[in-house]
Amino acid sequence: MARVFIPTPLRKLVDGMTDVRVPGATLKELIENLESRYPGMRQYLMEEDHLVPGLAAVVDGEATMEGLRQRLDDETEVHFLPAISGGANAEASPKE
Amino acid sequence: MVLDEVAKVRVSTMINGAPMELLLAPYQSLLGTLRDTVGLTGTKEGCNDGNCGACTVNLDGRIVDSCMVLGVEADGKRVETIEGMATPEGLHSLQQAFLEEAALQCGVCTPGFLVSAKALLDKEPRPSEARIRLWLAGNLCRCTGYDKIVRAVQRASEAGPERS
Amino acid sequence: MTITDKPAQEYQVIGTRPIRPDGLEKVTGQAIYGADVRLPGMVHGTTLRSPHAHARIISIDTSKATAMPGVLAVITGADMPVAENATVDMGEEEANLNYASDKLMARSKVVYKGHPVAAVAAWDSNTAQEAAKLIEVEYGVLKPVINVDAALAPNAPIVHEDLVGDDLGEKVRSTNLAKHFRHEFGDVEAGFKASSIVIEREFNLATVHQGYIEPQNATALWQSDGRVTIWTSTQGSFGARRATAGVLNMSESKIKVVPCEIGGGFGGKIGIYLEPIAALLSKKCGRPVQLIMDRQSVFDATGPTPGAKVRIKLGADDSGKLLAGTADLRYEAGAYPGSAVGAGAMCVFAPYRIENTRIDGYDVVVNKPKSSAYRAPGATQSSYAMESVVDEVSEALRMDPLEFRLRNATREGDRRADGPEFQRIGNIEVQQAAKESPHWTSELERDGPDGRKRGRGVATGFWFNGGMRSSVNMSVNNDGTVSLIEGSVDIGGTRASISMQAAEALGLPAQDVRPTVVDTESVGYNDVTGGSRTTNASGHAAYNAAQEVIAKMTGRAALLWDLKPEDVEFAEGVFSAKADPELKMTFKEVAAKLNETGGPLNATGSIQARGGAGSFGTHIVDVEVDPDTGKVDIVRYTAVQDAGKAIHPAYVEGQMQGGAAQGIGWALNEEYFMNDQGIMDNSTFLDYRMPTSLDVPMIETIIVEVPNPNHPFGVRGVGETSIIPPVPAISNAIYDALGVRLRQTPMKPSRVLDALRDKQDSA
Amino acid sequence: MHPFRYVRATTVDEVVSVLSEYGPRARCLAGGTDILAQVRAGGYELDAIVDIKGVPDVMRMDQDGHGLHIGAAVPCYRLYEDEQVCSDYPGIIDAASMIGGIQIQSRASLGGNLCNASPSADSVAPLIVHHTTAIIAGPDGTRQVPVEAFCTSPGQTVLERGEFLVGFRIPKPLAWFGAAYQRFIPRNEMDIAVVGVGSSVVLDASGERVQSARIALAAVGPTPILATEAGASLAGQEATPEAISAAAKLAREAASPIIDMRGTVEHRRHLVEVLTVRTLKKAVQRAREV
Repeated sequence: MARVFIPTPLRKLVDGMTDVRVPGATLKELIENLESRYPGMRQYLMEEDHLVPGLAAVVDGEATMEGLRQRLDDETEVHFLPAISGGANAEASPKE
Repeated sequence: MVLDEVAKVRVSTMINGAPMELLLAPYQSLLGTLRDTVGLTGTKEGCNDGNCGACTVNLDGRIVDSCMVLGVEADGKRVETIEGMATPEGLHSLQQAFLEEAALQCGVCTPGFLVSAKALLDKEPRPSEARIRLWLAGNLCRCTGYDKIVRAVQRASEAGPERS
Repeated sequence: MTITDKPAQEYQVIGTRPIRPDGLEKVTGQAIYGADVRLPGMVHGTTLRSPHAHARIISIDTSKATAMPGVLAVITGADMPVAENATVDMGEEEANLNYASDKLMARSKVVYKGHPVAAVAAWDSNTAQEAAKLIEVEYGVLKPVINVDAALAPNAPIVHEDLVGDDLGEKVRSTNLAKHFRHEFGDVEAGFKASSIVIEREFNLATVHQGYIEPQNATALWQSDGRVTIWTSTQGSFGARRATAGVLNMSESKIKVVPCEIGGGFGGKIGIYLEPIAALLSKKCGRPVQLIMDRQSVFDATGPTPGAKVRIKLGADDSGKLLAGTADLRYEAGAYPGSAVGAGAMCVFAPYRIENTRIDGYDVVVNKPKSSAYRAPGATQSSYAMESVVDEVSEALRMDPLEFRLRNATREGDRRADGPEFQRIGNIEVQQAAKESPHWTSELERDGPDGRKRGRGVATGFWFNGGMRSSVNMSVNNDGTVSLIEGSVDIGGTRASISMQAAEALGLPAQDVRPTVVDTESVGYNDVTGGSRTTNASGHAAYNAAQEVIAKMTGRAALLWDLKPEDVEFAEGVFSAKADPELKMTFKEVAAKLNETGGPLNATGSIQARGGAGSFGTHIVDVEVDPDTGKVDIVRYTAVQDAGKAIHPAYVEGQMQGGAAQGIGWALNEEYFMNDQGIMDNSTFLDYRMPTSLDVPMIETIIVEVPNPNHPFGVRGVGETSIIPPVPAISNAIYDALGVRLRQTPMKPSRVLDALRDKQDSA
Repeated sequence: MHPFRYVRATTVDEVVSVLSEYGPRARCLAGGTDILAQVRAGGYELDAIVDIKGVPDVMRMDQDGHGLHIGAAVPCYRLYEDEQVCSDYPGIIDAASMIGGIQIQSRASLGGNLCNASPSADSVAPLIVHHTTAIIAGPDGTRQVPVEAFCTSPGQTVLERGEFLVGFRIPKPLAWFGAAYQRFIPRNEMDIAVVGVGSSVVLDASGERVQSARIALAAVGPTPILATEAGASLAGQEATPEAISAAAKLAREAASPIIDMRGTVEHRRHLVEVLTVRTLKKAVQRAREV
């Protein structure tokens, strides 16, 4: 099961834990599983079929370029972090 | 006054050794003249108000910001630009030194620096570091921190024919 | 100086300093930058920009401009297509196209001074500019908000009525707060309680600009079949294509972006400003249209780096161990959401192991130009505060500041305060190298001439190395040279660093690999040149292509010798038969036989690269301060940085020196001097005051090489880290010289004098 | 840029005639370093520009027994490349070699600097302390105005319709004369003075006592300021640090600075005092060297 670090504002949904173990072969499955265990989580992480704007999923230290399709394995560590340059501009490249 | 009412002015000038007859709008800068009328785009525009030196050319033996000179003022004068710096025999020693010292990154300020530095070395073949920095203070570079530019000018000065 | 943590591998090309492939064109004036593009029938455009920072557009009348002789087309916000889909997937993040479009050309409201409201194309640029003056715009002027405090105050004017803010996951309306996020680990209150020293300070930073010498430009040709070609100065041709397509609401495949030589970017040329406007003008007048920004518009209306207010609190015990830290980062996004505060939060504590941390980040909309990336975006702001407080804590503990940093330094396996674990990093190696450097170990003469005082300061910074997507094509010429086709725009020398990696892999001399940067239809997808990723990722793509070339060439050699490919090996540029060492051919010899052994030989390298673990840098600076005038001069400077592996050391040094010089400007003089109407008063190079050659000394460099395990040659990106340490290092040096701490940038002479006066008054 | 006509004048009368015809919509072009930037930035519109560099009088630079004549359009470099001018007029040389960078100094002139009438002009304060007279030509012939009376407010001068500045007359320095100009800028070059101070002294034959002194200030009022009381305070005094310091305090009183992007009121007042001390010391030192 992947180890998921919960963004600080959402920790209230997981009894204040910083991280939880959740199964999921893909990021999408992982978020669905998070939602079923901790209802209310999904809306902060995904919209329709993509991550919410301005959010980056960092998988094993690397911001994923594959979005919700990102494959995960048991050793994977997932973080949800603010995208580097924020989310609402068309220049859109996350890093300088 | 609409544009048509201002008569263009006939200008005879010498650019990089080539005599030219130009018909110029009086308000056109020498920079605009070189880039748009003559087609020599090696001289760059960085600020258009005389504060970056990217448009430096040599006018009758003195370096000037060509954005701060009218094209019509070149009448009867010699203009030398970056395009006139190398000869069929090869690069000027400063050009070679800039390459060898990695004295350029984006390169947009480079023509101005080379034209400025050449005027310095023509006048003072072995300038001190302080003198080089003072002479080049009218040329802004945002990429290099000037270190390698100063070293390149030093290298070219030492490599010059006046060395011995 | 280069310090390697293990014996240098035997490289033939990597680590040497060949002349860059694009150098000749740049020293002779032949290189074609965006503004140098000349097309048959090309006409010239200009934009009309708002004189107000915040106003409703009541009406625009373009009739007089349209009627002016020589005018070919006039457009306003009404001509901008309405985006069908408001957001577009940009890979790692998404873009709000309505904001993106609105930023380029206002429709109903201007939200920053210099906001375009109309554009004109005419036979020549002077006619276009005169025509633009004839456009009549009626504004209903609104009160602007120009800093985070004003923007977050109760009853503040609201920049975007439709903005829905995100305050720790809760939606908020009628706000200028675009986002408030938090990272928290451990128990900071307990950490501070256990600390024997706790210091909390607040810092303010003015907005500053990248200051690239070449203004933005775009030349567009809208053809009758609906295809558009755009020549422009951009850090990412594919990103510019996608953004332009999004704003114009058309398919990307209809747009070709030709990246010209780029006269500096530093992050400021990732976004688009003129491309869609040039395209729409071209569509309207049926000719190629060129737009070139003037310098004032570059300052007023392109993306500077955010002004910010930063609060840091640190606690440490008597042994010098950091126990707790909090950071409150409030960054100005500019006129639309999306500052670099996220990255500021990721970097602020990165050099330090601290068990108990809390970071609050605020992205705040104000009536200034939309901020964009500037070299390690967001990190300089937060690190200025952090590194200054670290200096204070180490002083209070009577510890050498580098010793204190080493005592608390992060290493592989430690977590950043935003969560992810560090891979192999060179933090300790860099700080150790700084500590042992000729500069740090030298004695500082504390008294300068004429009563001037000297001081020494040090600071450390961290920035990421991007991976992301890159593609190259490679073809072998029959003389044994290799053409390398790249899609990564070259700003600071990446044609050199990428082609050298290809040459190393192929066993060829550097000059035998000839790189060319091409347009978006001539090579596979490439992400932006930025994020310190290009030498890493595009270099890795070139390495991969080289492996394919070698495999194919091995097959050709095998064919010539009537052997199986697996019976042929390749080393150092020579193919040889495993069974018969006498049977060998050089790369050149095999290349000469290509057309007899199956024809042309091409390869591609495409990669979604992993990043490096990031690059640490430590800078040491000696300042000399005139206590009578407050003027600070930099008299000695050393930059130490981990490059993983320096491909072309001269250009690695160049990145370190250039970043240091930009940081010196940021520290001492550069600022957006805004009046209370939100107008920048100093929008010229004269009054913006970037460093000249007389304002910086020679900048000593120490390259540390701790290889990046994700890259075949160990490369780490080096482009950005160097701008982070200068601001705090200079602040710390001023303190060392005068005994006053400056907590606001720029640390200009009047502020230095004010601080001295305050110190005297309180004494 | 609003289109303008270009007239290349070769005589004073020609210049006067064009300026009379166009009035404020025509200006003289010397080095162009201010006028072209201002026209381009939309500061004002012109219908004609008169290039005066073909007029021999405005390009002269010659000395006689009475002093130096500098044409209004003589570029800065001609001053600092002339050894005699350098040794006789050090305050003016200080300014000529710090205006802009080398490129600007190839074109910029003292005349242009004065006619631009910016309070921060570097060459005006030293011209004042060198007792310089401006020579003006106009429809009614020529007239002379002391440089300290030339500027009337920012961008405004005593020039009437049809008039232009032909050049300067600078008296030959007396024995034991010394002058200096310094400015404060945040960078080391390519900047506009936050404050500038020019000082000159005439010492008695002992080289110890000040016979007379002049102090002029830049960038601390609507026009360059001749700090009369500050200069007068030194007359008859020995050139001691105390006397210099007292004069500097009076100079500070004479300043009426504003706050803008280049400096604050308090910083500027403070700098007037600092630079007055420094330039007076330098002027005294130079007076003793001659």
